[in-house]
Amino acid sequence: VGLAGCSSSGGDSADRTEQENAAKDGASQESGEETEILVAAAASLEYAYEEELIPMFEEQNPGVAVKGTYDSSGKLQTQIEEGLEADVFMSAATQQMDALTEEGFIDGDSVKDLLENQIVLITSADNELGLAEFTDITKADTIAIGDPASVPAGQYAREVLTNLRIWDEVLAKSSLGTNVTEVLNWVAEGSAQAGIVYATDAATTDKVRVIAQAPVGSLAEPAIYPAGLVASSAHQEEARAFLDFLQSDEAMAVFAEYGFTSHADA
Amino acid sequence: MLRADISKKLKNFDLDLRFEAEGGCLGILGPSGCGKSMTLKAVAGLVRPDRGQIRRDDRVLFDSGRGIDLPPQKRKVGYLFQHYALFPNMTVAQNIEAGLLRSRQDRSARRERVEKLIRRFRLEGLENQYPTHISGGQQQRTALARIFASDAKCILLDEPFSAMGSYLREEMQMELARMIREFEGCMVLVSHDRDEIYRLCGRTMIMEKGRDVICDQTQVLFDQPRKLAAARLTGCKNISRVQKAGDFQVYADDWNVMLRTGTKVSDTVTHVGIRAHDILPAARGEDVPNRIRVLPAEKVSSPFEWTLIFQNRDHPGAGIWMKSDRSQHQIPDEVTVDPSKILLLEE
Amino acid sequence: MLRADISKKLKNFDLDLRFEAEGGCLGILGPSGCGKSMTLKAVAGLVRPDRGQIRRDDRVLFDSGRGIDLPPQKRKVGYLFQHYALFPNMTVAQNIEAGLLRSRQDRSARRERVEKLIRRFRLEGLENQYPTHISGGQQQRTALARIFASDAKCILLDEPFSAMGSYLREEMQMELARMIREFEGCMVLVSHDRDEIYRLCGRTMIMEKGRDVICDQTQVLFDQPRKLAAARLTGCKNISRVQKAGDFQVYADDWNVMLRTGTKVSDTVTHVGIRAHDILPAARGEDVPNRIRVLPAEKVSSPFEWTLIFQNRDHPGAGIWMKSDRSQHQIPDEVTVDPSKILLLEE
Amino acid sequence: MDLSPILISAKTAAVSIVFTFFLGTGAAFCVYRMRHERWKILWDGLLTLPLVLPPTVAGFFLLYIFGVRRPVGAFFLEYFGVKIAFSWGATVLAAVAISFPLMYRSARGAFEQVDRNLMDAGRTLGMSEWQIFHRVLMPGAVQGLLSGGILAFARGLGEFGATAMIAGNIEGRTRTLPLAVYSDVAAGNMESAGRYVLILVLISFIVVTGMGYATYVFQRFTRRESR
Amino acid sequence: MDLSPILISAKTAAVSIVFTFFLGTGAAFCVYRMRHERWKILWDGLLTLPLVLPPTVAGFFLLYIFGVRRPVGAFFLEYFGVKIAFSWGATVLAAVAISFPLMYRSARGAFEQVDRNLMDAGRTLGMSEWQIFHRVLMPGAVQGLLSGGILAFARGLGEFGATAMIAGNIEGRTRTLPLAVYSDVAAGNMESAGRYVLILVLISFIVVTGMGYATYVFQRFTRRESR
Ligand SMILES: Nc1ncnc2c1ncn2[C@@H]1O[C@H](COP(=O)(O)OP(=O)(O)OP(=O)(O)O)[C@@H](O)[C@H]1O
Ligand SMILES: Nc1ncnc2c1ncn2[C@@H]1O[C@H](COP(=O)(O)OP(=O)(O)OP(=O)(O)O)[C@@H](O)[C@H]1O
Ligand code: MOO
Ligand SMILES: [Mg+2]
Ligand SMILES: [Mg+2]
Repeated sequence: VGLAGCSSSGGDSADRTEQENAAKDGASQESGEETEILVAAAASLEYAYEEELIPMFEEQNPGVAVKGTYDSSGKLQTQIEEGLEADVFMSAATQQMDALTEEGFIDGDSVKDLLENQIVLITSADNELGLAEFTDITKADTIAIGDPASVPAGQYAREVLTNLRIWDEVLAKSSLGTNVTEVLNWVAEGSAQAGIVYATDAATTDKVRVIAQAPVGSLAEPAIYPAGLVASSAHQEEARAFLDFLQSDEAMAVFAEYGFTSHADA
Repeated sequence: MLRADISKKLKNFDLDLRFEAEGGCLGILGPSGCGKSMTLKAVAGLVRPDRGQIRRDDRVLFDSGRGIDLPPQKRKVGYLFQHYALFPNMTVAQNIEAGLLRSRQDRSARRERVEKLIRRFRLEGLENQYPTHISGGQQQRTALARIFASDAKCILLDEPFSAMGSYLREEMQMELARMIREFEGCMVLVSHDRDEIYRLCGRTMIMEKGRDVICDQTQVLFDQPRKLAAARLTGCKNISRVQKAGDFQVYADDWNVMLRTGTKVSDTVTHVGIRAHDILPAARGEDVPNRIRVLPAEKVSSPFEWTLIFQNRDHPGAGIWMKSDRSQHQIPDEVTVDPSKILLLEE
Repeated sequence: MLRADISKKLKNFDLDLRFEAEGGCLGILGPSGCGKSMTLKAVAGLVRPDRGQIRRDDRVLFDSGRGIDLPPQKRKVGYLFQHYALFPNMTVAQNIEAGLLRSRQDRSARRERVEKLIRRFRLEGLENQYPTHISGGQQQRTALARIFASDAKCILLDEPFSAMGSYLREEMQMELARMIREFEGCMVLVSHDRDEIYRLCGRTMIMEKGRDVICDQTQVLFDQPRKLAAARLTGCKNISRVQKAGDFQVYADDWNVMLRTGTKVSDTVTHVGIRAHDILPAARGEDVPNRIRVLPAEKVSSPFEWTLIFQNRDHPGAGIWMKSDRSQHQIPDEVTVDPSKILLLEE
Repeated sequence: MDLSPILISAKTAAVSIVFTFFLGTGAAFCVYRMRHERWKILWDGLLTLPLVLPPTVAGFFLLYIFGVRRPVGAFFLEYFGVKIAFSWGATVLAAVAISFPLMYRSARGAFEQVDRNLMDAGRTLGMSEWQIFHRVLMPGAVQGLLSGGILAFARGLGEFGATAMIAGNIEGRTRTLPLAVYSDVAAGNMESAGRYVLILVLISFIVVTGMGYATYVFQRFTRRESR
Repeated sequence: MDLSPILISAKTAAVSIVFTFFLGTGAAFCVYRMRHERWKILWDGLLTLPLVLPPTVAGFFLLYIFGVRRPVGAFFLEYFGVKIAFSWGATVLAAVAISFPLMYRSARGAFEQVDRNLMDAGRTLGMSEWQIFHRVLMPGAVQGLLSGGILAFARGLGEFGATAMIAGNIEGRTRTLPLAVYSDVAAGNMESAGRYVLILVLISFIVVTGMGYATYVFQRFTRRESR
């Protein structure tokens, strides 16, 4: 089964996988055993996955259990390199996915750029600095951004700010978070006056206010969430089914609910 | 003057005693674990009795009825601990100075006082030594100097010599005797060593399992212990349960002999005691009372003393100890005891 | 038979001595910290001498020259520690059994052996007690039983009585004396208590600062110490530096008196000693040698003994100790010493 | 509320304390037996070092040692067929690595204060070194060892950084309580996080005070009478 | 290589160990002085608890207490004009909070083994409780306190999770060595990370063995002669 074949509608593929499962793993299903696949996903995806997508998929595919492990994409990359037996990997940036593909850990043909996320400037809900647009970030005394060395949101923030020619100025008063949660909490608690995160992160709490999106053109490429199959996966069929499910309309609707936009739409 | 009447529940038994010490030194003699240290600690304010009263001169130190319980700092009661409890991180001089911290004197006055005490207790040259680097005797003197520095009105000594060999002990006792004579307040000395008590204390209290068995002038107590515990603790080696056999006669169960006594045997007498020094060899044929034929004995000698242990030849039973001067070298076949030397004891 | 010739560098001084023990019990008498415990530990294999040789019977336990150094487990040398070193987490029976673990006997054989030892050392009824809950004497018996269980061919006793009051000590010494008589191997007893050594040991070695000062039959040593250290340690209270004043005459610097001696004074004599018991009151006018007029004295009494300390009235100097029987009650004005009782000592 | 983190954490803490205890005690014993004070001090320094590494970084190092492609990891996989990284075993590995120094130092102190005369007594009685170890030294050090065990247990129970790195954060498999707490706190689910924290704290509190009480009872039983 | 993390870490470790030492010792003293064994065990349990919280989670709690919008943080800001979060002080705060239990437990043990007779002796000599504390108890416990101080120091030097949360990661201000190491390791700059780790380990090693040596010398000086 080629990758192209999988790009049909999610419902279809889900059905087909279900049938295949029933056929192949009949024996194990009777004895009550389930096939288990592991999805390694960027931390920002955890809630969409755990609360909606995984239960939805499991309901449609009896006999398949999905486990998730969530962390910063960079850490997950290292972990996959060191033998994490994930079946599906979904990164918050193309960089990690490209690296893994190059090293042969990811089946390059399976990689799909699924989602897009927006880079936004936030302040805490009650901040009175009067920021209005993205470049106003320089007005803040302390700024929170992800560490560009390991946090994808930080890499995008650096790109945006570099293009806006204020990177050095911002870096000088920045605290570099080791993950997005840290950045978000710093802003929410007022430790930092402003910060740069994904729109989806900003949506998880009402303690921060979104000031502006990254200006059009400040990013050479949008912030893309690619997903792909891990080459060494022992459950290729089920993993592929999950990957297909992620592309289905209902899955996309869920992602949208959590603030993501479909890459295809953008 | 010190007067105490206290009771306190302990793990194995209850402490429940009263005593009085007036000038001089009161000895408390008792076996290991009978509550001697506890008693002193109660007086010093380091443990709290459950009930009772403690007064020093005209100050009430503790009174459970009136809810008075002075902290140790205010009792002016010095306590010489069983192993001196010198502060190991302080030099001799600093240890002594610790006793002066209560009086808010300035440094130079304190230093002068310390120097005086160092001279008085003959610790010259050791001022800057740490306690672990001086001998047992020097440690004791340091501990005493520290107590004197603290201006105590009453001094409690808890087995002051238990940590030294006989080599040092005698010298130290002499020294303490001098100190006791010079000290105006009252002193209490606790020990399980009768010699110590005998040498140093005018009055003695015998303790057993938390209770005061008897209290009297030391001399009287050693001569006429009256109580079984007192006889044992004052070093009487030969003790036997007896049955009254007449007004001046008892049968000693442990040795299987009939003994004549010097004093009238009252009905409360349960034991007799005979000091090892009071057992004398009986010359053959001589007519003496309380003659006992004995079996060949174990023999041990110390530099100026001989100890023999024998059994009744006719009815072997418990051992009978005899001690005598080195000058005598014959092991006797028969021994005798003067009836007046037979101690009548109550349980 | 035990023969040792060892030397080892210590912190303050060097250990460097040789001795031999053959049957019976060898006493080692020395002041605190002179290296007594070190010596025993070297024999037991617990510390390693820098140089020397140690043999037990015909086995070489240690020989620095030949590179032999048996581990303590193989030496069959029992060691009674200063505070017994009973295992606090084991009962009396388990402690004794610990000495049997070497011999690969089965459980029931071991248990039988333990029971035998418990009876032999009169520990019946205490089998399941922990060491902290039994008396000092019982602890000692347990420690000894443990050593006997281990089938030691030679037993080293390190101040076996230092932890008990005089109340217990005498009984314990008697018991040990019996044990020594029954034991076939050789024994070494270390102490700083002369009475102990005197009572228990046939031969005695005097130690000072890591060296063997003198070694002889105990009786001889106590009668004629010959060395200053030996005199001091055997309990001679009166010691003075002297200057030779004639073949039978010395001048005692510390007391400022001229003394006649019983034996000829050799040139190596530096001190004299007089035992306190050898100082006798001199009747007025009586013609005795070595008469000293004395100043009013300090007086201390113990149950069967009197101690007086006085000074030379004519030329006050160091104190002179005199001990006498309780029967005598007069403080003398003059005292005398028989010339034969004057001990000539070398430094 | 998902109960699996509780089970996983309990299992991890229970198993890891066993390893930590024996490894820490063993290391402490080896150092204790060394002859020269200098070596002891040096090893003390070395074995305390893991404490100074941030757990996450320690986790990286562990991953570089036990990853399936790394020598040690590959060895285990090949000869024992066990994959260490990202399995439940890895949570144990992380907890052991991080809490080891605490156990080590406590055990060292505990051994140091056992009366050496007791051990010498054992030797003269012919007891083998092993008998001396488990019949004399261990019982004498038991209090200090327990106290160290408590410290190590608590630290292991709360271990997060290294665990996340080498074991991952896989629900039902390697997500321990601390990871669950972290996830919830990060998502702002303070209520659920609070519940997890409460359980974490409760387990630890029960174990710590329970051990404290046991030690107290034990002490009363064998303590030398106060003189 | 950027040297500022070294300086910051050194300063933080040096200052925080002072606070940890006094707070841990103080808390241990208070518990030590309690009359009832039950209370002691309870407090022991409570004060050991912070150890069981993953540092990052502890960091959250600190942030919720000392954040500028939270009561304590606001109080400090208003009355003292100090902003705690994101300041260098916060690195100290985090290190103190995380290493406190180690210091506390060591100090408790150290106090417990001081001969109570010495303190009673002080009392009968009329020394005030304060004099007894600093002239008798403290010197008697000094070895245990030093050993606890070493543990706490090492733990504080390596503290990462809570520090990042409350102090942030601002270069030249709050970026400590562990943060720098993490950043490099996460980015795969293993060489630079290695250098930082080396420095971290070196500082800790020098301090730990230095203290070990000092304790050894001290011991030789005051130890009771072996009998
Ligand atoms: N804190 C305590 N609470 C309850 N009982 C105690 C306490 N401390 C000691 N005891 C018990 O009190 C009894 C008396 O102890 P104490 O120390 O007064 O004996 P002692 O006569 O001084 O003995 P020794 O001659 O051995 O010094 C002992 O049986 C002991 O077990
Ligand atoms: N491990 C050691 N290394 C070097 N010197 C030591 C060592 N242990 C003890 N010493 C020193 O060796 C000397 C002799 O000690 P030892 O214990 O043998 O004395 P002792 O004669 O048994 O004294 P005591 O009568 O007090 O038991 C002491 O001065 C002591 O300071
Ligand atoms: O210091 Mo950590 O990496 O949060 O356990
Ligand atoms: Mg006592
Ligand atoms: Mg010794």
